Amino acid sequence: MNLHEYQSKELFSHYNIPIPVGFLATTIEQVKNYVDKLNNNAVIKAQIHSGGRGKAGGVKLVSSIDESESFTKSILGKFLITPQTGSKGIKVNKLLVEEATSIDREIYFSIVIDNNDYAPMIICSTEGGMDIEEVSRTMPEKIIKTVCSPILGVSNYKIRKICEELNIPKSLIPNFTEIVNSLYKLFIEKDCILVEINPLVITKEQKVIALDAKINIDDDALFRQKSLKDIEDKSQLEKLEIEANRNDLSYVKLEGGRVGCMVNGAGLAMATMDITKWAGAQPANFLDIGGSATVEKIESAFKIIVSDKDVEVILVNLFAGIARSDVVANGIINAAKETESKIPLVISMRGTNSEEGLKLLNNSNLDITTATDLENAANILKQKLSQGDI
Amino acid sequence: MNLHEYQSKELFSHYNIPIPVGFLATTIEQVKNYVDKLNNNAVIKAQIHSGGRGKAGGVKLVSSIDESESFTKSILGKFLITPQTGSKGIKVNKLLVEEATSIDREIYFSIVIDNNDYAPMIICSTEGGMDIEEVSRTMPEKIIKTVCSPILGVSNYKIRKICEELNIPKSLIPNFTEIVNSLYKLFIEKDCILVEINPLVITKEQKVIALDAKINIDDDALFRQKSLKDIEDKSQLEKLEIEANRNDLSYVKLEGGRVGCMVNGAGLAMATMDITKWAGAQPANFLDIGGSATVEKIESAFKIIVSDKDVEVILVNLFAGIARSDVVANGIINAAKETESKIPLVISMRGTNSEEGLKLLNNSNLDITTATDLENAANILKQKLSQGDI
Amino acid sequence: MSILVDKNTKLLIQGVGRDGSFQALRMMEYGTNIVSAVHPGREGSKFENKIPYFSSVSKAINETGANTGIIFVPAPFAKDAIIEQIDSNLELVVCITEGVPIHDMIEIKNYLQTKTTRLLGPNCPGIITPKSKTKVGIIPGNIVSPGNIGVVSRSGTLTYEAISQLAQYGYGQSTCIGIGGDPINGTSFVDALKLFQEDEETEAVVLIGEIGGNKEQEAATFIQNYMSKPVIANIAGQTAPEGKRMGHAGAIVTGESGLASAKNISLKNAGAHVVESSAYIGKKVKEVLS
Amino acid sequence: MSILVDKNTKLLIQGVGRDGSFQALRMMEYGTNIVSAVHPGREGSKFENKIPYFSSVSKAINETGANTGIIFVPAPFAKDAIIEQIDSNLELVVCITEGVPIHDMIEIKNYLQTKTTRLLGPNCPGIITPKSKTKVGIIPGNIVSPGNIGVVSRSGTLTYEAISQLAQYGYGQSTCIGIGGDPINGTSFVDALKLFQEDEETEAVVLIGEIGGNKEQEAATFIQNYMSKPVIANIAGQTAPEGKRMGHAGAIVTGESGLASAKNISLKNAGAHVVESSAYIGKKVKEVLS
Repeated sequence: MNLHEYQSKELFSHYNIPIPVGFLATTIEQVKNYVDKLNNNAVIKAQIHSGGRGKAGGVKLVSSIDESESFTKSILGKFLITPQTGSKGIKVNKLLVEEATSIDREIYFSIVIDNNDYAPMIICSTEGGMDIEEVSRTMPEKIIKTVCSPILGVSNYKIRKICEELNIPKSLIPNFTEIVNSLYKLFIEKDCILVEINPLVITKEQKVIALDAKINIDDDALFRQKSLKDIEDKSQLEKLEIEANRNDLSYVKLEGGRVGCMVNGAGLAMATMDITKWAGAQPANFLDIGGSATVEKIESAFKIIVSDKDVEVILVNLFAGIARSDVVANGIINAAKETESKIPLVISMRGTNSEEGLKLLNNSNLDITTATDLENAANILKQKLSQGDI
Repeated sequence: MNLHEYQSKELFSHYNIPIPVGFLATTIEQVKNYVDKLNNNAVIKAQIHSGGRGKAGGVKLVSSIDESESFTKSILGKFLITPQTGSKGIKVNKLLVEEATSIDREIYFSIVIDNNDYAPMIICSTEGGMDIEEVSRTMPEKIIKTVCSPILGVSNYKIRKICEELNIPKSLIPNFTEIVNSLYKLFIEKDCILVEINPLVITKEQKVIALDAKINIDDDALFRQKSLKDIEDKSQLEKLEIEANRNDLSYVKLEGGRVGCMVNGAGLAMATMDITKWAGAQPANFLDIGGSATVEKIESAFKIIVSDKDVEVILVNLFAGIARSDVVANGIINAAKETESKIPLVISMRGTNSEEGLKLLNNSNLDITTATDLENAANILKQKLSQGDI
Repeated sequence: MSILVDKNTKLLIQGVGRDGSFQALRMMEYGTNIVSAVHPGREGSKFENKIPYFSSVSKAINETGANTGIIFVPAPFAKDAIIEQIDSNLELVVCITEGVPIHDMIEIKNYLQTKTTRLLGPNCPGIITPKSKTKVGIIPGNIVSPGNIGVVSRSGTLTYEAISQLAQYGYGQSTCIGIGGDPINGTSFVDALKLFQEDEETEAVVLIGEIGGNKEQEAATFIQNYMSKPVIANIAGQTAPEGKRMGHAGAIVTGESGLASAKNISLKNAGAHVVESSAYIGKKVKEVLS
Repeated sequence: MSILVDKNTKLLIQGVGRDGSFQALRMMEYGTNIVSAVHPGREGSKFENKIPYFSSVSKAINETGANTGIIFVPAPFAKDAIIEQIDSNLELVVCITEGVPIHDMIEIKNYLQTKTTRLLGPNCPGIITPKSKTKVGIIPGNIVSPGNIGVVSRSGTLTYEAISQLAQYGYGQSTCIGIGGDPINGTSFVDALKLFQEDEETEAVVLIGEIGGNKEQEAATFIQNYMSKPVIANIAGQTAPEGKRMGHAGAIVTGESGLASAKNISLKNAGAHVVESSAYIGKKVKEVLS
């Protein structure tokens, strides 16, 4: 789950990590009011779940009320398109109005999870304020990676080394050390998979301030991060994604496809995508029903797929382990009848209780072609495509 | 460092561990006022650094203002002698006045450090409110030991097992679990070497409450537990102990002895005690100057020893490693001159810079007999004793 | 022989809710020797009038001599169950539960380093040895058959796919092991390959990877240095758009290694037989072994 | 041969304040090969115009090939220095510092279980091997001499006492090792006995224990099961009044095992030669070896 910049900064504040003075605005009047408060020297930042906002025109330094008004008019309530949003863009509902900062140096700082060492890893660089992937490609020697210890946290000697490599002025080392420790604490306590500050700046007044903030929480841990779960901004998700999340399904919309795919398991989903593409078709979406599944869950999954207007054929690829084929079959049949869907189905159903499941499907009077396996399913799809059935 | 019961309970309160309503009193008027507030149904408890207060008459259940007044008069400002205090007892300066609790069951609960597993260990028993060492001797099967993990803390399954063994009513398990987790957190965060609740009670109203509280903090960690260091009750220590603590010396007063002992290292201290006793003498005290030592520290050590009126001869047993014999010699000479002490010295001085040290001592005109080693020192002592020199 | 589970396996099952009890029955039907069950509040009674319930793992082991554990408890309680089983020194612990928080897995992995138990999973289909009719997990028993192919996979359902393709070409399996799809888990490809290399009954290994991480590259290094048996490898997600989960900083950690193309190259260079389409795994095995 | 340190020891010293620099000079005088020093803010300069300073342990190792570390930094910073040295994979880390918080040692011990470094101390006098003139610690060099007695002790100053008594009776030492007096430390009696048992130059071992804990009992078990060489043992604190530090609950953990009498009995039963008075350690060695 992604947090907005303003939400991340609120968390920073709780952990005593310095941030610029700022206010959240949802109307032009508020923006103007805050810019006035900040002596007409402010930065206005669109709050959407995407990087690359700056280049896309989502961040603006303003030095007058008029300027703030015209910028706000141009962006608030509009869809902002960045390299990460897709062609539709994401709607800007909130703006963060912050005091402008006089920057001396920009540092990149983040904490991620290092799967190889089973530990949090600090990544930092003297090249802050830039696209860090770009830095990693062109100046790999400028990327400093520090593996932490889940037993010990961030040892002080590691922070000393980071300070040395980032060339932090001696007078700021205690301050910087505190920020690193606080960020680490936040990372652990809030079940983060990413905490990123780009840039972390040293101001001309020699203060260390988190100018940006990006936090990503482990979805699997939201059960114990209720306060964060509650602030999730659902307006940033597609309607169908929200519906899927609510039913504990994993839904991914893909652009330009015609095949709606219902599968169980991420690996099989990917294999299904590979096969579909090689058959000459494009998936319109992916709905992974996961392991354990109830009839209700399958019904909801089916309804989500048929709500996608791009879907012309539905490919169900089920290999049941913990899931039960009969349950899945019942869910599909119920939902197809309820929605009166006429979309043809290609279904491969194997594994636990698959005989019962196939029997149910074959007796259902729905437009179903059953496939024996992955290869067969691909061939049926290919055939339907070439026959112009879909 | 020991905390008083009322201080321990204050800490408990910060960690949301339930304690009885109570007030700290230092005057009779306060006690009467609080007993009135508590509807004449209160327990008054002497706040001294010692166990066994109950049996020694330091705890009293009162049901009227008069009763509280007469008990307070009998104890406040007086010395309370318990099996743990020595014959002088400890002065009672503070009384804790608490609401009386209707007890259904008494449980013993503590966390200590298990040196073998390098981990905190929870010790508990259904036999609360009793001397736990007695329980351990007579009913060892009633002692439940649970080793925690420094990596994981107290795993929930361990708490479930404890609840089962203590037969905690099902409705109280969530409550009890929270208390265990809070106590563990306190134990870790406050650098405790002991947290003990005896008894932890289940009241007739089915609440879990810490009726008593004992906390012992690692002296070596006080540098980072400043708030606790600040509340240390120095009135509970001997004057000379305070002086020693202030100079980072380890001082132990022993009753009935005549030999003041200055040594470096706990092992050598114990060996010196063994030798002294076997020579027929009794140590009056022990002053371990530890590893690194400055002239000032040695001066202060010497002054502490000669302030002890029981001391008739001083035995210095130094085997210098990180300490330097010349530094120790200079400290002794300076302090002896300054205090004009006439107490004879038996000095064994070996190790780092011992030649320089012995030279300084021999040129000092003090009443010094130098010994070549431990055995020799013991023989000199024996000789002096038999000659009636001391 | 086989790896990790066989006729000596005495299984303890923890978490006997809807999925756990359903799968316990499937395991028993298949032939697995389930000796005890751990589920809160059921001590004294028996699962299916046969398998005694206990309130704790240690009690269950003391009473029934279980040497292997399987976990079906919900994700919020999975860490505690895993730790309880590890602390009880079971030889093998299989965690089927999906959705275990990654910070929990960090703690578990670090804790495991001080212990002797092997953990398989979480978020995995478990393990099955057809010859001894032992299944610890949820791999459907009717799709496997005794034979000499070892199967190891990050993906549950793709494992079944691979097994069913092997059947089409007449190949049975020595042991099939699903290591689970989470970024941090108990048993790695390398661990499984090591066991298969040492296992007399395994003639060749099918390895099914996925995009993301660099565990397939680690497997490649092991194959190159230590495997004498043929390895047929398939990476799912050849056509997948780049994942977003870890964001940009995450991509720096693994760099390009997460791409299917990078994994294919590593595996090819290590001497593995790479099959690009998941539909032709069985066919490729036939080709390699003929 | 000797144990842990010898002529191949290349020492890094961390914390070169008043005590550290004084002891560094003593070590150099004795013959120890100190190759680098780590002290904040001194990088670029040299200790005694000879030994280069570095800002971090890893740099010091990279530049000078140190394989052993010694720590003199003040107690509040000792944990960090120990971890830094462990993380740099030094073979042996000796921590002289006293007063390290016990909770720090808990973390360090658990961390060590996942690492290969051996820690000696904290609160210990270190180690000295007279034959190769190598001293890593603060044991006075002028009291030891080459020979065949191994010395291991919990107490710093009592170690010196024992060595000096050995000298009186004409015995030199293979290696003397002070494991430190703290309840939780890096190297135990058992670890040291194991090394002495395997060391060709060690003929007999002097073990000096103290009241408290049960490490001497663990040593006794090891002596009984694995030691063929004679062990002469002395426990300090025979006449000490019972300690109070851990209070009552603490006493339950160790029970009676902390008493000198209990330790003496265990050691005697294990076949060790127990000498009750610390003044007669040398005499006892003579008696045993004659």
